[in-house]
Amino acid sequence: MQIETAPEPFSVIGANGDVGGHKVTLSDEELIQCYRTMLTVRAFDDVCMKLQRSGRIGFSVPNKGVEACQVGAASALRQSDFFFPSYRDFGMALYHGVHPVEMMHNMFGNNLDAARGRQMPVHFSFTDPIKYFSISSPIGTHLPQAVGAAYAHQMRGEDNVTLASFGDGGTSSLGFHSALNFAGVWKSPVIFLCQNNGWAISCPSDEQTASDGFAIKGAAYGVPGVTVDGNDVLAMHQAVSEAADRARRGEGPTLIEAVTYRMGGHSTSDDPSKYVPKETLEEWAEKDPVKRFREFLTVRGMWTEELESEWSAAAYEQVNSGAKEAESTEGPRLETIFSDVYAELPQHLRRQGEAAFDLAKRKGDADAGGGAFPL
Amino acid sequence: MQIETAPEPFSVIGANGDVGGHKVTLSDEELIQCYRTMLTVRAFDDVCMKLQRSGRIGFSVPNKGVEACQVGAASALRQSDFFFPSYRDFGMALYHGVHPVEMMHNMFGNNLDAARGRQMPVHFSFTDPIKYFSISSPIGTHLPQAVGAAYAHQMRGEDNVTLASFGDGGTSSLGFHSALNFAGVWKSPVIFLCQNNGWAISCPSDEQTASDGFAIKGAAYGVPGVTVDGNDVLAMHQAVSEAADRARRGEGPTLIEAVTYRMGGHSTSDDPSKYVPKETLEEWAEKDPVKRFREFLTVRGMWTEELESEWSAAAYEQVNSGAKEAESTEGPRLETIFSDVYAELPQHLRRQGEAAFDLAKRKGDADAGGGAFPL
Amino acid sequence: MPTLTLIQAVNDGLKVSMRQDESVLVFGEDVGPKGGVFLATEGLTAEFGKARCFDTPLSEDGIIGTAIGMAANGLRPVCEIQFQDFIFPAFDQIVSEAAKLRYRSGGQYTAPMVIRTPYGGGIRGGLYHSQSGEAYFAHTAGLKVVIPSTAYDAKGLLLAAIEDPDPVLFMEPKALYRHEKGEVPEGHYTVDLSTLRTVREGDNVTVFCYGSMVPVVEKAAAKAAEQGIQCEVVDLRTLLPLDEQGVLDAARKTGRCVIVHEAPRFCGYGAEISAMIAENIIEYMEAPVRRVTGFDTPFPNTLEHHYLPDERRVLDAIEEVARY
Amino acid sequence: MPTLTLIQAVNDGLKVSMRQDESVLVFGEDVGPKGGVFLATEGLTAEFGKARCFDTPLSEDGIIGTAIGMAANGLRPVCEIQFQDFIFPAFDQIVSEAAKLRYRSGGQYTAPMVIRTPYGGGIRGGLYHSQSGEAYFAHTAGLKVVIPSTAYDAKGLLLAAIEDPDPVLFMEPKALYRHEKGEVPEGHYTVDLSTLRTVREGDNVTVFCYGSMVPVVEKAAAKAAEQGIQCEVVDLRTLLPLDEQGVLDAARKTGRCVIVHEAPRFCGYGAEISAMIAENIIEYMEAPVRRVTGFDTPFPNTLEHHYLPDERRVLDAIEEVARY
Ligand SMILES: Cc1ncc(C[n+]2csc(CCOP(=O)(O)OP(=O)(O)O)c2C)c(N)n1
Ligand SMILES: Cc1ncc(C[n+]2csc(CCOP(=O)(O)OP(=O)(O)O)c2C)c(N)n1
Ligand SMILES: [Mg+2]
Ligand SMILES: [Mg+2]
Repeated sequence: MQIETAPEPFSVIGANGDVGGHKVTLSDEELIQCYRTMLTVRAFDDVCMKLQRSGRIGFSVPNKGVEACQVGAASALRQSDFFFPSYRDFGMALYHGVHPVEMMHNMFGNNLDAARGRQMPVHFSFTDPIKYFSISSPIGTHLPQAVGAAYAHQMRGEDNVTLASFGDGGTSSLGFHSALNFAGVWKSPVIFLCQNNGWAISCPSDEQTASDGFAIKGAAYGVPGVTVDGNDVLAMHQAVSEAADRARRGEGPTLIEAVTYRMGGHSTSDDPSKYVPKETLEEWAEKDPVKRFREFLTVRGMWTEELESEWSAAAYEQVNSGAKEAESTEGPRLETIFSDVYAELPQHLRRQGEAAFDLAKRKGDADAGGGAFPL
Repeated sequence: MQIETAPEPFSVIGANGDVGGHKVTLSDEELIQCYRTMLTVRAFDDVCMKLQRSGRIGFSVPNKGVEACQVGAASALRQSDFFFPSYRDFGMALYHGVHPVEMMHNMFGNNLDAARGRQMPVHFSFTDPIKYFSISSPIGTHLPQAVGAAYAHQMRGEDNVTLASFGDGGTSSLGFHSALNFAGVWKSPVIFLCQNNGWAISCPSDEQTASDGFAIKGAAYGVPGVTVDGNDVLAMHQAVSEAADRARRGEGPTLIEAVTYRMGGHSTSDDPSKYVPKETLEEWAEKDPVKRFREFLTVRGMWTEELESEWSAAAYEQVNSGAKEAESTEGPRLETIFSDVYAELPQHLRRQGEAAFDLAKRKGDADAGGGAFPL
Repeated sequence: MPTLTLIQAVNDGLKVSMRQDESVLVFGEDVGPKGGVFLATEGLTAEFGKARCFDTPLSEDGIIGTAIGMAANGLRPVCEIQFQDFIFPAFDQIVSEAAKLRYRSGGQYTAPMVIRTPYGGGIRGGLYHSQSGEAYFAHTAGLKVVIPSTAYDAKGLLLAAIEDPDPVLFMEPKALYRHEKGEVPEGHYTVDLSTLRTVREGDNVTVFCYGSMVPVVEKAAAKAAEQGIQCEVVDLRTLLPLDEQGVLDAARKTGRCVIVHEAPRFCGYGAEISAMIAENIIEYMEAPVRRVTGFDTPFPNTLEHHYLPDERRVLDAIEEVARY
Repeated sequence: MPTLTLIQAVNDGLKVSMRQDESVLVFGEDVGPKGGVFLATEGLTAEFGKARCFDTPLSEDGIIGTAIGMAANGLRPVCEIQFQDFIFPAFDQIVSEAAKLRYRSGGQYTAPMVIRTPYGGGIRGGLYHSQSGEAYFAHTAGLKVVIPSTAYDAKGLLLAAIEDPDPVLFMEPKALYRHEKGEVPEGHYTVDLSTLRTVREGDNVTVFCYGSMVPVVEKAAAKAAEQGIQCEVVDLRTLLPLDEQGVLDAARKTGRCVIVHEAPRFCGYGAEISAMIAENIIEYMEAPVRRVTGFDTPFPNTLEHHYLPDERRVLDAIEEVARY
């Protein structure tokens, strides 16, 4: 085998929105859906940052700058496919029709959150309209799980694919190694999407590994690797489409490195000014994925200032009303500490729950509600 | 970067013992030392198998077929270098002057074993005349440790290198991934020696990974990879010498895949006839590393039947007398269960040790010796 | 009814399960053509094909990580970790992932799966082929921990574990693989998880044990009976979730308790049983609650017979609490 | 003497150690220029250079694995695991390797190293930024487990840990990082490992605690005193090897014991303390031995205030055993 990493990441949208000889396979409707989803990601991100700064939610993870990776990838997949996202993948859910209010329930950790507020914000879990696997904080653990889920598809003869999304830092995790190795041997229908956004918190991607980029890591597992311009939504769409086609044809997994940049801090707890060089940030601001896509749409005659205002207002309206609704939704009840540990409540958890319930009532705590321990 | 795996493993000794244009850098004395060490490995292996079959030791690990990897590698390194061996590396210790009796103390798990019989057989540990790191059963854990040891050499400005030896199966371990990644980033003076002997117990190496051989895995970490004929002791010597030179010059780690074959079972607990194809075994018997080296020596006029008998008899004599001595050495004393858990014996272990001691004496057990608990 | 060894019962349980539910599959290192290093999976690849019983690369993280994904996507994986000592590379997948998936997704995603693994000493395996790590897992909410001690229970508990909606760590006492034999019904049956087994009834001393220590305790109890000390011997079988009420009832019955396991004492599983007693029924105790356990050291090889609790050590403790 | 927060004391301890011993080095994720996510390592790269304080790739296995090799080859690594929740990928390196190296090599190779890691709840970190995993490690022979609760102890114990010949897991109560302040001597001093700290003396009830629970217990004890219940409050500080005699003496002093930790109860560290009492001095106990702990569930986010033992829960237990 002979491996070459592309000297330049694969891209479709060129200077001034031109696609050169590339064919655009998305319909106009889909193109608009991509763009509007990117705007919604941006609105969601922006609103969450403000909610966090004003103390109304505890935490968020900036998604600014990586919208094209998320949305381009999602647009290449079907609702019956299985997503194993990272915490920085708002757009994958939004593209496929998860309503911002559902995500806001999680951001506020209320009782309508799938996880009943047990997880930190940005740790979503959805089953409808897409299988968007419950996000976990430990880096890389979901990667072999994605391979396992794909095995179930293979065994049942379904042609669904599994998308596993992770960061440059994630490639150093144990899960990356076992997942790619198993997927290579099993020829798993999995797309490994490495979003190289320049940083793992404060560790720059070139101190994360000495390899020549991240796509080349596929060679260690017999998994083809491709490098894609992650700020180009159409390039992302095409790369993921091709990988999905290969996977559905039974030809196995692909590793995609999407080269992009994290335009905010790692999270709301992080101060990136301590380590991110200002010039690099400015350079990447020029390459903004929304702007890039807008240029393309403009060339196509699909974008105007008026449309932008309308779409943006609609996005903010959806997100803000979602936030409002989530904020006014009641918090999780005390019994949610004890439920869902097992399918059935065991003896010892019943006793602990009853004791907690009695104490909360004695303290006049509203979380306990009235009556007896309901489990 | 452009990566190519050698279409054919690098080899030196050709048909009929000819080295073609290759230069032999080992002195005649060293060549003989290599050969005699290989004979000693074979004798040690043979004797251990017999000791196990007759129930005098509990376990062994066949080393037959992989002698050239061990000895070729060891011959390229200095006594001040640091070895992180696997359980199938008898020859590395023997080449550098560890006496068979020292190894036999471990095989018998007696009181002169460095580990006082706490470990299973073949889990050696030596500090003199070489640093041969204590072998552990979990696969791959020693690899990041080797990188850490190398960091200490770097930090102190010493030009020692570290050799980390492991199998084809070991490349799937977590330790492999973290070790190569850290070594790539740190430019560690480490030689990663992957002995691809065809099997990880019953898993053939081509089901271990879908990559095109094992050397290519280095590409994932920016670590150059080379493929070497592992049954050719001179090729092994040269590859490891070059890697060591690079490392000493501060140019970082190398991954060497040594292509060889395990000519016995995985261990004395394994029945390879259930899964190893007979034809493959016969093919590899033809490529026997001792025979191969012998042909080279013969061409050089350094080998005769008489010398062989003499050397072989000496090897057996050393090994057999070592076994005899080890077998008649007393077993570990009861207190060795409690010592070396910590540098100092804590309260609770003193109490447990005293109780165990009292019980053993009550039962008339000799392991306790006389008197009070001596710790 | 056929008489099977404990390991044959495991093998039979796997076959019964795979025959009746095609979503059940078995994988791990060397479980395919070789049939596993202890032959627990012998014949499975031949009967069910390579898609349902196969070898994996050498990565416990990969084995358990992929099993979680399979389970979350409708399969019922039963994976094997060759020795419990080698489960630690997958500790993160077990503790952070399998155990917490239902909780963190509000039941949207779950991990109904079984991890089978041989544990314990007695085969001269030294530090890394002898450990008893049950306490690491029993401290992990969301996980179930099951340890059989008879052939009958091995099959019945294994089938119950495979059918359970939650992840189960199924630890098999390798010392009993071939030494423990018993009648095992053909076909399908289950033994309920979280139920105790009373091995022997008695009014003087209650002995709690599980897995490999059960036969040791039985022998000690028989010796104790010769001296007129009647032991209630309880095999815990499911360590998590434990039938705590059953444990307390059995402890209260005699007011004199001994707990036996081969794992190290400090923060071992026995501590929980003892603490439970001290917390709930201390007023019924007529003697110290004694633990007979492995020492707080790594597991030694040559001297494993001193390390492992034997009949003598158990009997000493029984006599001591009986006479207290 | 300067007044420092607990985290400043940690930072100071690292600096003092690195100044006096050039074999000490600090590494982990984001510990370099960023100074760690909690700023424990702030200023170290600037003062000691990149070779002695640096960031690593995202691999806990790599961090701890390389630390073992450094330690075995003459360095004194002090590595950081960003949150204790993320230590599990390195569980194998800790349990199989660091803890067993001295034993398995008869002392030929050893691993004198420190693993620092913040643990526990109170910062709204949910499932994976809040866990208290001490019991997993305290069950591991060969390891030392240390948890400070004051700024003074944080520095003194850390220096002792770095100078210790064995591997030490140093768990820092992140809830106290900025809330706990105290006078901390400049320069070098140590607090001996395996010694207890009597936080408060009293004759009625003994309360054992450590880390983040110490201030909670102190407040509850103050409230109890208002009712005439005098508590002996003991901060365990070193969980392994524990000063068992000291624990038993303190327990016997009052005959009424409460154990408090935020980790889950089942097989938690408190079980060992309780079992030790039930095994050795049950005849002195005048009340059940009560545990006040986190629940046997994963760690919830929104409701963490219910999960964490608070003053009220501790006081309830104190009152109950006092009045028993
Ligand atoms: C196993 C583990 N170690 C450490 C952390 C702490 N941590 C959270 S995110 C992160 C960096 C991840 O970087 P990358 O994979 O590039 O993803 P990005 O945040 O850039 O999207 C780290 C170190 C973690 N969550 N899990
Ligand atoms: C982490 C771990 N998992 C499983 C095992 C059981 N085991 C021992 S050796 C071995 C195969 C190793 O194969 P390879 O690395 O190729 O080395 P070889 O035995 O061929 O020299 C396995 C699976 C182990 N020792 N450690
Ligand atoms: Mg990143
Ligand atoms: Mg091999």
